[in-house]
Amino acid sequence: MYKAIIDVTLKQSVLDPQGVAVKGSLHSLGYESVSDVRIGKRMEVLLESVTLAEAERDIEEICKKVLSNPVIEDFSYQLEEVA
Amino acid sequence: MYKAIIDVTLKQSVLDPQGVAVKGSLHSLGYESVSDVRIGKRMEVLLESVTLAEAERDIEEICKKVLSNPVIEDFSYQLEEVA
Amino acid sequence: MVQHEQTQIESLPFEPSAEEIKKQKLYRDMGITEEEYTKICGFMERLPNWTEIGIYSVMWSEHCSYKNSKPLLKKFPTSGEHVLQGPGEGAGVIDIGDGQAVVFKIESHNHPSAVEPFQGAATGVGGIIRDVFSMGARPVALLNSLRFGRLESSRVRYLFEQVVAGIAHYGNCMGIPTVGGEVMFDDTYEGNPLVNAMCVGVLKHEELQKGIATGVGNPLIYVGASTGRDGIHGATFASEELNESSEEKRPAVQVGDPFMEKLLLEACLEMVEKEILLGIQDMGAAGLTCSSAEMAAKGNMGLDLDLDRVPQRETGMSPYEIMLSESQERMLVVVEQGREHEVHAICEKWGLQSAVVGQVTEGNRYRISYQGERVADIPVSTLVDDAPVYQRSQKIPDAYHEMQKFDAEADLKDLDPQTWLPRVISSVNMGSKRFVYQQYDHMVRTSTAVRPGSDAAVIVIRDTEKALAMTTDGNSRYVFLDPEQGGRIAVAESARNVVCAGAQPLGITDCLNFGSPEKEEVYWQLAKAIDGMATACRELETPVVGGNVSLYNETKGAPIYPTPVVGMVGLIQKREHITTQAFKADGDEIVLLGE
Amino acid sequence: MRFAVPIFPGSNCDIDCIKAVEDVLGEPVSPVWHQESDLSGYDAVILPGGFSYGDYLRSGALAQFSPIMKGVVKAAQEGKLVIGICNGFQMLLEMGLLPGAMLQNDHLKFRCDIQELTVSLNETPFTSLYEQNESIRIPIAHGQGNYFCDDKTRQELEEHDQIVFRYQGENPNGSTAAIAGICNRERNVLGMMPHPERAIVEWMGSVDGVRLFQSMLKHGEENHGAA
Ligand SMILES: Nc1ncnc2c1ncn2[C@@H]1O[C@H](COP(=O)(O)OP(=O)(O)O)[C@@H](O)[C@H]1O
Repeated sequence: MYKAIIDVTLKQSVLDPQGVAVKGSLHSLGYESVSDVRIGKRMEVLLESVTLAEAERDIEEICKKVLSNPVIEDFSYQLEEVA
Repeated sequence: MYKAIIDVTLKQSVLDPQGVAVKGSLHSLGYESVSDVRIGKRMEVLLESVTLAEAERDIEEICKKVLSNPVIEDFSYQLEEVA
Repeated sequence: MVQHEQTQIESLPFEPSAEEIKKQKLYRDMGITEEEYTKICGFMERLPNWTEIGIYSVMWSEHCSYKNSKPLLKKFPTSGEHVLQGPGEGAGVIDIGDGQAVVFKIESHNHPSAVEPFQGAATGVGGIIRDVFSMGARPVALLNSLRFGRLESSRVRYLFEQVVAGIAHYGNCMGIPTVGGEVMFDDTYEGNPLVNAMCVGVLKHEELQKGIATGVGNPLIYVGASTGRDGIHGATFASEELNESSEEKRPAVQVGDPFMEKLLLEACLEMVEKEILLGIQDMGAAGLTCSSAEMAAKGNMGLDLDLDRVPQRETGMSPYEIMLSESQERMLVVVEQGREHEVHAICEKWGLQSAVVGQVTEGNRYRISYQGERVADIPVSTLVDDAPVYQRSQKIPDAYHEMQKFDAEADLKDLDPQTWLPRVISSVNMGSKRFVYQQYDHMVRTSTAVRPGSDAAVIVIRDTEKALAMTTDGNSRYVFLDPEQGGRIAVAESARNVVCAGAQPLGITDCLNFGSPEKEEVYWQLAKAIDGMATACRELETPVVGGNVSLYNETKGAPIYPTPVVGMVGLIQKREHITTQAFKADGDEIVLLGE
Repeated sequence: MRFAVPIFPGSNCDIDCIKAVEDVLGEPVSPVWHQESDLSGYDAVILPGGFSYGDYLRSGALAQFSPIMKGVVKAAQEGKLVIGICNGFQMLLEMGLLPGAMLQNDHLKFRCDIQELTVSLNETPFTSLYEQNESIRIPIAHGQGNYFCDDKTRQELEEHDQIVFRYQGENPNGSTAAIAGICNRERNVLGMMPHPERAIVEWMGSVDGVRLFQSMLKHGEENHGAA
């Protein structure tokens, strides 16, 4: 079995309204040192693939086609074998 | 400057309906090998703190008080100095 | 008229030079034709630099200039006894008595929704809401009109679900009830879905605002979200056919922030209430460029813009990028010199940024400075009033003659209603749309007297006995079969819906979703549909007080069915006159009216 | 009885709540900007629905840090009536004035409809004018109304009779034990997802929200002088 940890984040040039709002709240709570907040998604996918290569091919495809929209998001992932 | 990468995930005991839905659609797209999907948040916070210890104290507090809700979520973070 | 020296202003070092733009015909990538380029050089009396040509390209795009549709739109009746504002401002305004007026407009966001359905649809809603509150009105309701391919396709299901979720997200968060609309599925929209959103607002006559820059020396103030690199050339994108590379036109899609817009709405309405504003305009399509140039042109004034003062979200943005960005949730306002602080104070209360970014000047120059340098200097009127207008040629499609021969009576005569009626009723186009409107908060503001699911929705106006009925309608199959007749039917259907709610129709707004106007057959469809709609509007005394044109709705070279969508608003004088669709009681008589 | 309706950036049912108090009770009601922190001049607080701070991060989460929440906590401690409706309920959970947390609806979609509810507790200052176990119809409109708490908390809620409203029929969001509204043990703080302010006139589709406001007034009048 393989476990993929996938990060999907908004592209740098795309506005992150959540991040902006959270940063504002942190400032008003007195955390003045916070200079930027960006909020993305972190997904954990378990795959019962037979080989690492298979798992990798699937995850790459899934990230591109389902878990992110390349128009506004970037993704990256780590894949490892698990018990 | 310090950068914290924070993962906030639903506790294992809490059902993740979004993960369930994504798993379902992956199956219907033919990715039968996917046996579990869980969706959480990944946040990036930049801090202009002077010392690592300061940054760490702030991030720990921020995670507990603001970025996660202990009733349903767990958090973890990594902190590093950046240029 | 102030004398003006035509000295060349060069592009910035990292941009193509004016000479290169000319030699390599770089303007063509921005959608400017040879003739248009020549015309621009004539107006400027020199070669335009990178920023300047970019500004012309968006101002002269179909989306901003209506260059292909203007001659046809003239056929619409636009005035009437109760019309306070016809086409030409953010939205149309019609008097409803007692010093109040209703404001409404429909707009498309088709192409962004095709590549990023959730955000594309959401920002479409955001844009139309700004159009209404920039008139000084409190938005009271939202409607929409959606077209997709058939639900058998997983891509279509994804588009459909995400579009609906995006519309719901923006409207729900703003606290404006989404009370009506329509959804249709047909193969013709497979690659090019249609997302049209309509907003209705209410104001007191004295609160009516205009997008105009007046008074030499008055400041132009930027209010709202900061400017980023998103949506550059969105207006041009909307005026092009969708193709494989559309997905890669990344910056043309923005992420909407309804929370920011809610704050912007409240801040702007507070400025209206405190009578601070001389002019206000939303930065929508073509952003800062279009809003500021139109305000100046309407006021017959010039404008000096200082881009260093524009709030920016990203570093190192060029003048071209700042001018063409379509970042959402931004407004431009003009106030009397000396009242800047009143704007700043209101914005501060609502947690919004505001900055003086320019000044109204005498004459006709649209001048932009950046890092202390002048980077553009254009005669204002040439951006707006002198935009090209095309009389396209028309041709009747061959299929039309074929279809005219069709004899409905003969063809349908032998069909057995027992078998066919259930099939018709069970089609997804006829079926309940509860799945959709359950996702829209249609009761917030506690004024919704007729919820989605009846003919027209009804919103009561607080502190009066009055109510407004509203609907969006259009059946593109009819229009495809016979554009003129189809156009008439669209208006008549919306009028029937409004009347069935107990209202007197007041007027319409329309969104014309068509294929490429450069195709003679498509242009003919557009012309005929407008003829038909205009006839019906005259007959029913429902003037067209605003609308939107969305052309180039094609995929792989095939245009969609011609799809005019009509948004109609009607007035109910007394709440007790509100009627709904449902049967009421056992034993009530059923009467069939009409032919 | 003097009502306060705190307004947060992004609140959008504030006016509806104010109108409801005016129209149903005719009692004085004031909007209070979130930057204020003193609510001592009021007898009851209504935390309105909407999307405070855009509902970013978690619904109701960022509002808990507004200055006005000091006043809300104080009012609750003093035994004044505090009701949180929809986003207001989410805030009460985030602040810990009520136990549990809110998750996304299990079907992942926003849901707006007129919903059948059971009044499972009428011995509260908010529900005294309803019958015990009465069926009522009140609109809902939320994307995150899936109330969650662990088994222990749920048992405690049941033991101490804190579940005030339950959804009838199909659960519209997947909430634990079909919970639509709960109160604290003292019963002066109520959180509910449905919107009583949207059910006060016939043309709204239901008038079942009226008695909630009337119950509050009744409580206020009965306790007047005793305080
Ligand atoms: N199909 C149409 N029917 C009537 N009026 C229209 C139509 N399309 C556009 N208009 C009007 O033409 C004007 C175009 O002005 P513009 O400032 O470009 O508006 P927009 O906000 O759509 O960019 C608007 O007032 C609009 O209402």
